[in-house]
Amino acid sequence: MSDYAKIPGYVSAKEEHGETTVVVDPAHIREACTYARDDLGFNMLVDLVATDYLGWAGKGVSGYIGTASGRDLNLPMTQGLQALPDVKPTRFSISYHLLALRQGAPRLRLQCWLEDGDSVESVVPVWPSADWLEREQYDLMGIDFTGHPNLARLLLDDDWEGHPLRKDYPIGGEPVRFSPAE
Amino acid sequence: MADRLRDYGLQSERLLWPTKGPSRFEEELGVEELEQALGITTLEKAVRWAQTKSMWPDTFGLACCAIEMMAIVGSRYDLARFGMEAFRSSPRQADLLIVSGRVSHKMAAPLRQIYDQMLEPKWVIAMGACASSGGMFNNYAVLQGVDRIVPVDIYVPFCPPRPEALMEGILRLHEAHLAGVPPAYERRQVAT
Amino acid sequence: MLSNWLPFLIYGLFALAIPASMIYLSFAVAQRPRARTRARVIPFESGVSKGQMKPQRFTVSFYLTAMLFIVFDIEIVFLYPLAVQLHALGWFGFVEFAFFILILVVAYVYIWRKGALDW
Amino acid sequence: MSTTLQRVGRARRWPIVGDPIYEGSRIPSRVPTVMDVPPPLRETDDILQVNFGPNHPSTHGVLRLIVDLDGEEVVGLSAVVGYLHTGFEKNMEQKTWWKAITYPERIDYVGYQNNELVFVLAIEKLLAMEVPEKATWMRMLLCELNRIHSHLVFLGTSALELGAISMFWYCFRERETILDLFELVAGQRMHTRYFQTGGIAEDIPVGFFPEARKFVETMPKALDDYLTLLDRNKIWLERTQGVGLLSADDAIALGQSGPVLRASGVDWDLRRDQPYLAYDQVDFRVPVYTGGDVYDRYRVRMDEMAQSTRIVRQCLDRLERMEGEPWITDDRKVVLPPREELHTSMESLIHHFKIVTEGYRVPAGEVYVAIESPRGESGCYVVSDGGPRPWRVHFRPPSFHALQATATCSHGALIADLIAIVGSLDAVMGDTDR
Repeated sequence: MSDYAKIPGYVSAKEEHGETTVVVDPAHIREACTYARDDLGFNMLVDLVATDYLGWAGKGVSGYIGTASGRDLNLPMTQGLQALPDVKPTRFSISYHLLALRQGAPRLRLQCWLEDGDSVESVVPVWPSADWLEREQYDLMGIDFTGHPNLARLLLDDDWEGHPLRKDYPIGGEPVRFSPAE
Repeated sequence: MADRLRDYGLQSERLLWPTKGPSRFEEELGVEELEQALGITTLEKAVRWAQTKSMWPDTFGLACCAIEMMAIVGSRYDLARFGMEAFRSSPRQADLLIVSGRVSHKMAAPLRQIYDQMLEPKWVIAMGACASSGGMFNNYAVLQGVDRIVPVDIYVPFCPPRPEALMEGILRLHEAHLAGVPPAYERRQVAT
Repeated sequence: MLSNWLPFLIYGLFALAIPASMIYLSFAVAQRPRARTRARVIPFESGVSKGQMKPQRFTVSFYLTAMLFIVFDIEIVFLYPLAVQLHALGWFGFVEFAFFILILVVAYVYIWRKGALDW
Repeated sequence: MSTTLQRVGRARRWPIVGDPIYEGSRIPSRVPTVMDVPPPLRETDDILQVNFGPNHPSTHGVLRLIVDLDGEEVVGLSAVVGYLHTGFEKNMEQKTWWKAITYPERIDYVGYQNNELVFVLAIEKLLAMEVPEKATWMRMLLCELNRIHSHLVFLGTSALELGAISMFWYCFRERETILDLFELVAGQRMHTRYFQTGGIAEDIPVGFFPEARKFVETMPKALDDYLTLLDRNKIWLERTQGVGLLSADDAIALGQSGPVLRASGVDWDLRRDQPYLAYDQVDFRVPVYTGGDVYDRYRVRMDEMAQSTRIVRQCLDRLERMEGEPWITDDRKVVLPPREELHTSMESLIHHFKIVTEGYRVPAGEVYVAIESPRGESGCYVVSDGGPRPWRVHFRPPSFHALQATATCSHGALIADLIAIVGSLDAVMGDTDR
């Protein structure tokens, strides 16, 4: 835990379920990743995930939000939560899961928090495996990665508008008969 | 004209059932014993017989159903017994398009193009719940059922269908074609 | 004299009749598509073909490989008449042909060292 | 023709083309997953662009490769994916935890037990729940059977594409026996949905152990059949050795894992280096080869099949001694109470009602769990807000990263080698497109 404090752009760190999460300032993400790769020895970027926290534990209700003929914001999907989860600083979080290929398989999660419309530096020069990962998060979540060699839609059609994995994007598909969503 | 197979007098007889007597549609369509005794038949019936005996499927494997579709070519559920073991990869040489798996919107256009490039008479089997109705993926990415873009002859349920289920679907198709039921693009005017 | 050619004539007629009937049947029994025939014209490119492929030059190596095949295939074709008459020709035929094969082996080694065989 | 004349036979050296752009790796092109046509060739118009498209017999599903050919040689390549994007993660956010367990199997539909396991392990990690030993060993047994099943499908199809057609029928004969075991245990051949949060759904059926013993006896003999068929087959060796070279640091830089990584000489296997379930109490060998070509990936998977059979045998020995032990935890908040208990106790009726209607609740938090699936490290990142529905689920698919290496692997490959390379990467498109 101690040497994680020397990561450039270090904000805070937490240890939960046996995993260390280091929150990093989005502006210094590339230096942090280069530091993690060269000095801390995390030579493989295993996964890169963006999460949308819109309506997180709002009104003590859990679960999926969605509007535009999708789920209704005010219709609680479940009963109230026993314990309100901690409030998230901003709407989006990007988690970089790193793995060091050495004894004990140490893993680290670098997390940076963004508002909608913010952009973050691409880490493709640090780990080439980030190429498709970032394209997928741009495609499904709408996070802009500056400096990415060719940031384009990966999984969806090129003429698809909107980013489906956002919480305010309706689930789509067709209303099922005899269900409240009809 | 949303006519149903029943209007063609096709009862759901099972061909796989060996002890079954002559199936209902042969009696209903009035096949005289003389014709059967002498083995004379109309040219159209002979052509239909030839078409069902070597209906070549197109390898259109999409998702999990494709793995089960591969299994019916294996030695246990051998499809060669029905003259269908040659899985053609180009639509020009294929008669039967087995849509095995979930069709995403990005794959819809290639699917439609391959269907158009197949030569008549052609049939479509929607294999599995995802191809028949979008299955458990009622969301933005999956086409809710292949019959929105391609006229489908046979829907095979389950997820994924057992090889026996797919073979029964194929045999029903043979049975229907032998009985004179025209392929789907003639019965249903869905974007022939 | 003509009579002993009759079997060949019948054989030729059969050889002609079978493909002709197949071609005729494929037109007689075929079902014409009524609509959406544009897809029939464009080439099959795994489902994503945009239209006619623009004509393109092929590299010379295809041509080279074809030529090499012809050279060595004809060499084998010449072996057949030799094999049939080998007993009659005896040693003369064998030496004659060995010389023929030798020339082609020299050509083969040259091509092989020049690297024209691997792509 | 002139450019290819001085090539040194089949065994080519590592694809070091120009100065490596990414330090420590030899990935030459600016965009790691794209091989762009070298400038001198670009102007000449004898570059033929071919669509190795979504409906192609040898792309193992709906992968599309846009290939630029100079004659037979591949000079440019870029993979297009997304033709099987099914929106799993959006759907799972809608379902309760119980229902969401059915989805992961359809993601990697060839190694489906492992995918289901990774999601169930993530939920259990969030719940900090103890799983009975019998369930742990049974999960391990089924996952190893699934690994053999997945490698058999790989071997059958990729040998079929390289012309060894009879391999397909041999491999699918063994695959049928494995599917019989799955059917005996869970009632369904594929997508068995046999793992439950807290253990396994049902107890192990009576006839399972003798059947599994029979399989464990026949599998080594079957493996010898495959080896005699393929290993000294000149055509197979000629088409796989020295083809699709991937160096160790390229594999790490591109995030490879599993057989592709181990074939490039990196000795890394999550079952041994980060043991989950009961892999630390089972002894098996991790095959590592340093060739980094298609042939070594094939040999890694063949050895893994043999090792998995050894693990299955050890699991069977252990499980047969665990007769009558509980196969699921009795934490009533998460696991349905047994049927007869509902008639007597009021609490289990309330628990049953709560679990069935709203679903059990998973405490808030985020967790990332990774296991060794047949294709490599398959991970699952789950975020829960304390409610009965997952807030965010993301799967780390090994095939997604395997396809990123197609461009680097097919340097100087011929069009026929491309089929061998794509086959050896063993990418499942459902896994890639999610």
